Amino acid sequence: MEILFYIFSILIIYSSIMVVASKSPLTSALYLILSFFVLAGFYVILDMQFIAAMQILVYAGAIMVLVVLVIMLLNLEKYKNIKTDMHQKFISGLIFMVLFVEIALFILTGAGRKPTGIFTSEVIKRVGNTQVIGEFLFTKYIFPFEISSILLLVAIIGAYLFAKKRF
Amino acid sequence: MPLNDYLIVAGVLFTIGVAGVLLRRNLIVVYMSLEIMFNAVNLGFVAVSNYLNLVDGVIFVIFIMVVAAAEAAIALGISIALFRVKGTIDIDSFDELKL
Amino acid sequence: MDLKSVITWLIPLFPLTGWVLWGLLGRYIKDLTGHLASAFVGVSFILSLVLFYIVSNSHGFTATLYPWIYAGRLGVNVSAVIDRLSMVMLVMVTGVGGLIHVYSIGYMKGDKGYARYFSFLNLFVFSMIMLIISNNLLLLYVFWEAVGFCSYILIGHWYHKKSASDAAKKAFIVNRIGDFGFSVGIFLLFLTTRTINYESVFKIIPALPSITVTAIALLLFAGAVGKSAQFPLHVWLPDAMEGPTPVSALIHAATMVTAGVYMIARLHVIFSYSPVASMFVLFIGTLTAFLAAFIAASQFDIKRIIAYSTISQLGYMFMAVGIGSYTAGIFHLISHAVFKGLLFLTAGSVMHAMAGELDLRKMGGMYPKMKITALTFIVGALALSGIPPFSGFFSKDAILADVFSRGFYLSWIIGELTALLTAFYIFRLIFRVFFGQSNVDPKLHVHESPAVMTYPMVILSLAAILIGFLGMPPFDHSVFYNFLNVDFKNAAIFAPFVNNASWVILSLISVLMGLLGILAAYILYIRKSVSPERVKRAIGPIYSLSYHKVYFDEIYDFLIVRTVLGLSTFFWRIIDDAIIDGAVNGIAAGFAFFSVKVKRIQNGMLMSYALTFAIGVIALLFYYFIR
Amino acid sequence: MDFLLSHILTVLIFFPLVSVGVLLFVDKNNEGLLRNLSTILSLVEFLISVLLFIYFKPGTYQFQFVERYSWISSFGASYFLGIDGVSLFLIILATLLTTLSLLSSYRYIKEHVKEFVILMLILETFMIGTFASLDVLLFYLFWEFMLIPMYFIIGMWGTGRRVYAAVKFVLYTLSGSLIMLFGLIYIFILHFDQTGNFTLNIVKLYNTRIPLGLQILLFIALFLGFSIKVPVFPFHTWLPDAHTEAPTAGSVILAGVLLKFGVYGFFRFGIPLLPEASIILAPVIIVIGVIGVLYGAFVSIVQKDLKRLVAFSSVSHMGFIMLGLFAMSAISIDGSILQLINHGITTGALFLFVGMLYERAHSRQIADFGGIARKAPILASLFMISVLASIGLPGLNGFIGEFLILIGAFKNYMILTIFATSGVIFAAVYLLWMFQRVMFQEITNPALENFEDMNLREIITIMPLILLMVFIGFYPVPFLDRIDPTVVHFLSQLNRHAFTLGTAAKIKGMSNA
Repeated sequence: MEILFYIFSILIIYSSIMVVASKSPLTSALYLILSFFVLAGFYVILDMQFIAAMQILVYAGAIMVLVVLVIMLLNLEKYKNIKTDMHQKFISGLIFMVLFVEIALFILTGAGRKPTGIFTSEVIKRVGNTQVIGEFLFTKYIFPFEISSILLLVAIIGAYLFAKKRF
Repeated sequence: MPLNDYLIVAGVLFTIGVAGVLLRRNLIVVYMSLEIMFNAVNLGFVAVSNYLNLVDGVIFVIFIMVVAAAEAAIALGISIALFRVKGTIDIDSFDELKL
Repeated sequence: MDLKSVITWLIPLFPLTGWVLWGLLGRYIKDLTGHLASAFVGVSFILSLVLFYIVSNSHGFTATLYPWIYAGRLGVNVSAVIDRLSMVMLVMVTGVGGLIHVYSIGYMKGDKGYARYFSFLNLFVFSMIMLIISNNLLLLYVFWEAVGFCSYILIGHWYHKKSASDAAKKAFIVNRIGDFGFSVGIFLLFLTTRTINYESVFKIIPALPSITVTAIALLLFAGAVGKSAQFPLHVWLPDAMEGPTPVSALIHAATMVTAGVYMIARLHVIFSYSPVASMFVLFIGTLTAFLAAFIAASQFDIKRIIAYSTISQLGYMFMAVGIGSYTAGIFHLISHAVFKGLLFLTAGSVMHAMAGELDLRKMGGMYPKMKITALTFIVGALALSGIPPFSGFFSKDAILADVFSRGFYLSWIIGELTALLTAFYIFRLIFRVFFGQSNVDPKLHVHESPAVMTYPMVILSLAAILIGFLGMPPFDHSVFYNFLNVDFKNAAIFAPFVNNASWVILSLISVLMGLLGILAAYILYIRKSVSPERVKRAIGPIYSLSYHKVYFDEIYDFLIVRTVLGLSTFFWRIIDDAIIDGAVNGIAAGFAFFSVKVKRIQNGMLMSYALTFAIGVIALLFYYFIR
Repeated sequence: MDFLLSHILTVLIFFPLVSVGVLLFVDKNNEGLLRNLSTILSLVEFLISVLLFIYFKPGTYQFQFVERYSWISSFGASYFLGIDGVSLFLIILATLLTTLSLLSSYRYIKEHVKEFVILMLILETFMIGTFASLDVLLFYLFWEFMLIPMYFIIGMWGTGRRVYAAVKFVLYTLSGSLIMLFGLIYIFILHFDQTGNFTLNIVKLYNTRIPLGLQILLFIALFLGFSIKVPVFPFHTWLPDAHTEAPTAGSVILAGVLLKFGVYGFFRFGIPLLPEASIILAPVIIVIGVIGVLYGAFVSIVQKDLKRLVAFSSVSHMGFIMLGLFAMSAISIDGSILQLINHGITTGALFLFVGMLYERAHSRQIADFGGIARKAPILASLFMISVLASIGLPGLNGFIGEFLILIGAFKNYMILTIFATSGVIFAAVYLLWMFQRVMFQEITNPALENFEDMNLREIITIMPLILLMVFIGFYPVPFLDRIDPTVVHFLSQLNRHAFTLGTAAKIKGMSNA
């Protein structure tokens, strides 16, 4: 397990850096897909197979297809040379470092809370990943769930409006 | 694996995402960096949820995915619309918010 | 409610209904309005007579209709006080009012606002009735203003004329100035006595310190000064002659302007417990009586002359109530209502014949063409001049005799001088209108007025002859005195009416003054042995003082109107626009200036926004650590 | 019926919103249906509010029709509604004036009809909500929400410098309200410190004990919020602009209802929360009020624009109301509250008339008018009644209110009351002069030759107000019966709280007056 974790960690960090660093948007997109798959792997080792499946379906499947499609549609390959100036690089780098240090400190100094819930890995395995999530989703979180459907509807209409030729 | 290891990975991912947003001027890449930040947060949620033996964090991840999907549709729609108007997706060329 | 109360409330109900009916239906029933309106007032008159009969054979009473205002410690009912005083007034108002309604049918014929005219004339009668019978100061004040409002509407009846609408506005506002004092008087009264019911007030007044009573009385008197057009608020009444003549007769001679006198008589307890205030009333009355007669002597507008005469006669009434001779004041009020109403009606008849012409200089020699008018006019004039046996003699003489016998000799002398002037100006009017050579525009067809106008004049002139005998001297033994004086029994801090054997001599002096005035007018305008021009030159400045009405309008215009307008403009332009709004807009401009500087941050670059955002996150996390 | 009566305030508050829901389904081009439907729905709302009057028990100061549900329990906010004799009439006034202003807009509002009627109904919800809330948070939310529809009403359908006026209105009132919010929160926290539990229930907050110095500071904070809304003398300059540029319906609601919130705020919050400070600062406020009376009257005299004139006359009238409220005697407060209602009726009617004149002549300048009485006798007569009511002619409503205020205030503030009384003279000057120049004399402006008289719709719009003017003038007892117990209780509370100050004796003297 630990081996898997380290492999995944190195892979996801590498692919994320490549997303940011690649010149070509298409390359970035492909690296992003890779990172999504790796993340799904993380979910599996955290005993959340359902989320892993969702991750691959929604992110790697739906969203990235959309992104790649847009990149193709707009023929963005010819915009490879939108360069970042040094000034910007310097400030971003600085912020990157400071933010990282702060987040790391934040995590390391965070007060350790003890496990409180009843859904240990064993319970989840016994009951079934999907059933546990489904019960929560349709009981305790039913209201946000319904709202999110409205959000999606709005997004569909909004995307349609934006992509239309004339407003 | 201890919780902190997952969180450190999530933190690294998050900062990479931030750096991407700040560094890149290509709108699509900026959007992709945002997705990296989302993913970092998702990872953190699932890890903590696993550690605390709760399911609520996972539910949040689902909602974040919903939002991300909606956001993807809108963001890409806006990109297309902007591209149509400006002929470029260089972020610095979009300064209509200036007063 | 018993029968008496029902009758009491029916009296005002009829004119009130009339107001609503003619106001709503006037345009459909057209010419019938006048007759119906007169009939309504006639019914009120008959009911008043019935009530008069009931009251004169028994005691007065109070009739409550409904509770009106109850707030905190203040409780006011709509209720009526019916006693001999209010009955005398009621009969006079409905009687004279009814006659003037009838007269108006002829006078206002064909007028565009015929229905409106009668509607508001009815409302006026209603308000006047309520003013008379109200049993507390607040209700009195309500109808005090209501009659003022009717007067406003009726003066401005021909509102398309600027002069008429100006006059209406002036009347209302000048009255308001008086009413300002009146209302403060009510406040003070309520503050000290905790009630505004007449009966309760009268019980408490004797116990109050004299300074308070004086203050209350003077403030209330301010209202009377406004309403009864006394100096210095008399300026509205002459202008009010812009209204139709029957209105002048009813409102500005017979009834509304006498409300001030009635109010003092009604509140005689308050006034009689304040010698200072009463002296002041006497002073104002005397001054006004003389001043108005003085101005009247040189005017050329016949209605204005009679208007000044009204002011002057009201001055006499205030002299009477000022010395505590309330019965004499009311008696003069009644007889004045009759003969002054008569004078106005006849003046209206002249106007009617002359197609609205009012200037003395364009008249003359009209006696043969309109005999009824002329004769009734002369009756009225003789009554005004105080020639026996016309009513004015008895009533004015009662006042002057009382003033003399109570020792106010200066007032008496001025009063007698005024009587001389009175006789002079009214006979100057008669001689120049009805006699002498005619200056009438030959195109005008001068004619006698229709019967519907002459009958009221004849009835009033008969009344002007007969009514005086009710106060047959010596006044304190007369029918009227015995009838009415019981209502003033609580007033007695002044000496009662002095039965001075010298009343015969005093009467003779008065009559002599009247005759002298007539003689002077005769010499100047009929015999013409002395030319008026020569007299005018001889008394130069005095004449021009009189001719320009002692410059009151000019002084007020300069002192008050201009000051107020200037101050208003200053407040508006300087304080409001420049200072306050300047400060407000200045703050806004300051923000605008500041934001121009700040808006450079808002450069529209997405990256810089993201950068700021990231720095903010870092700062927040940093704060978390150092906390 | 029982359900309706026990939840009548909720129904009243949300019925307009439901109406908005109905109206949303109407095609925006179907203007006739929109207008008729919105008027009918607001009429239904008005009729429900009349039930309030019918079932209101007079003779008690207790809050009636109380509804209370927990809302945000973590800091004690609740959905707490209830009315007493004061808010009863203000709610009815709001529903009546909304109906009438919708009815009056048939001709005035030609564009964006749907948006207009919807905004009016939303505004109605907020107005009623503000009057009915007994919870500070709920009150404040409704109070601020009111600005939004009003902003759009002025900004979209106004005339001339309407955007300037709208922005000025919102910023002016908002800046005051925020300071007021600060004061209210401070009191809320003080109450927590003293009792250890969070509550926003206004009746409980009344019991907060606050040291005098702090009270005065807090009172100034609250004063700024409320007095801008009133408006009190130096803070009044938004009013003429907003009134002048707003459409008729906006002016009617603004003058008729929105101005009442300031005084209502003092009555419900300012004075009972901070009794000692109110008593100490009362003379100052009365001076300001009297200055407002005279100042508003003076400035009105020289106005050239009809709406500005009426607006400045509002400043004058609101000065009277402030005088009455802070004179703190039962009679004067009764008068103030009654005058609030009267001012809503009278000034509302005046604005309706100015609107009618504007619709016909397309001008508000006094100089452009003259001689209208002959062309439009009905308009002239009814306008005259409203003008006279505003002047305070006895027999009409304005007199009762002014008289009660002045007679009540006379004891403690004799000289100031006399000054205020003289404002009555100036009211006659500016209003009658205006009336003369508009209605009387000959027609000089050729544009007025075809001036139409009022049509049936306009008569129906104006008649309820005219009838109320006469009714209150002659029979104010049904109103005073309901106001008086509330006011007496208000004063007795003030008295109870004022012991610490040693001013109890003073208050006692006041309440006797």
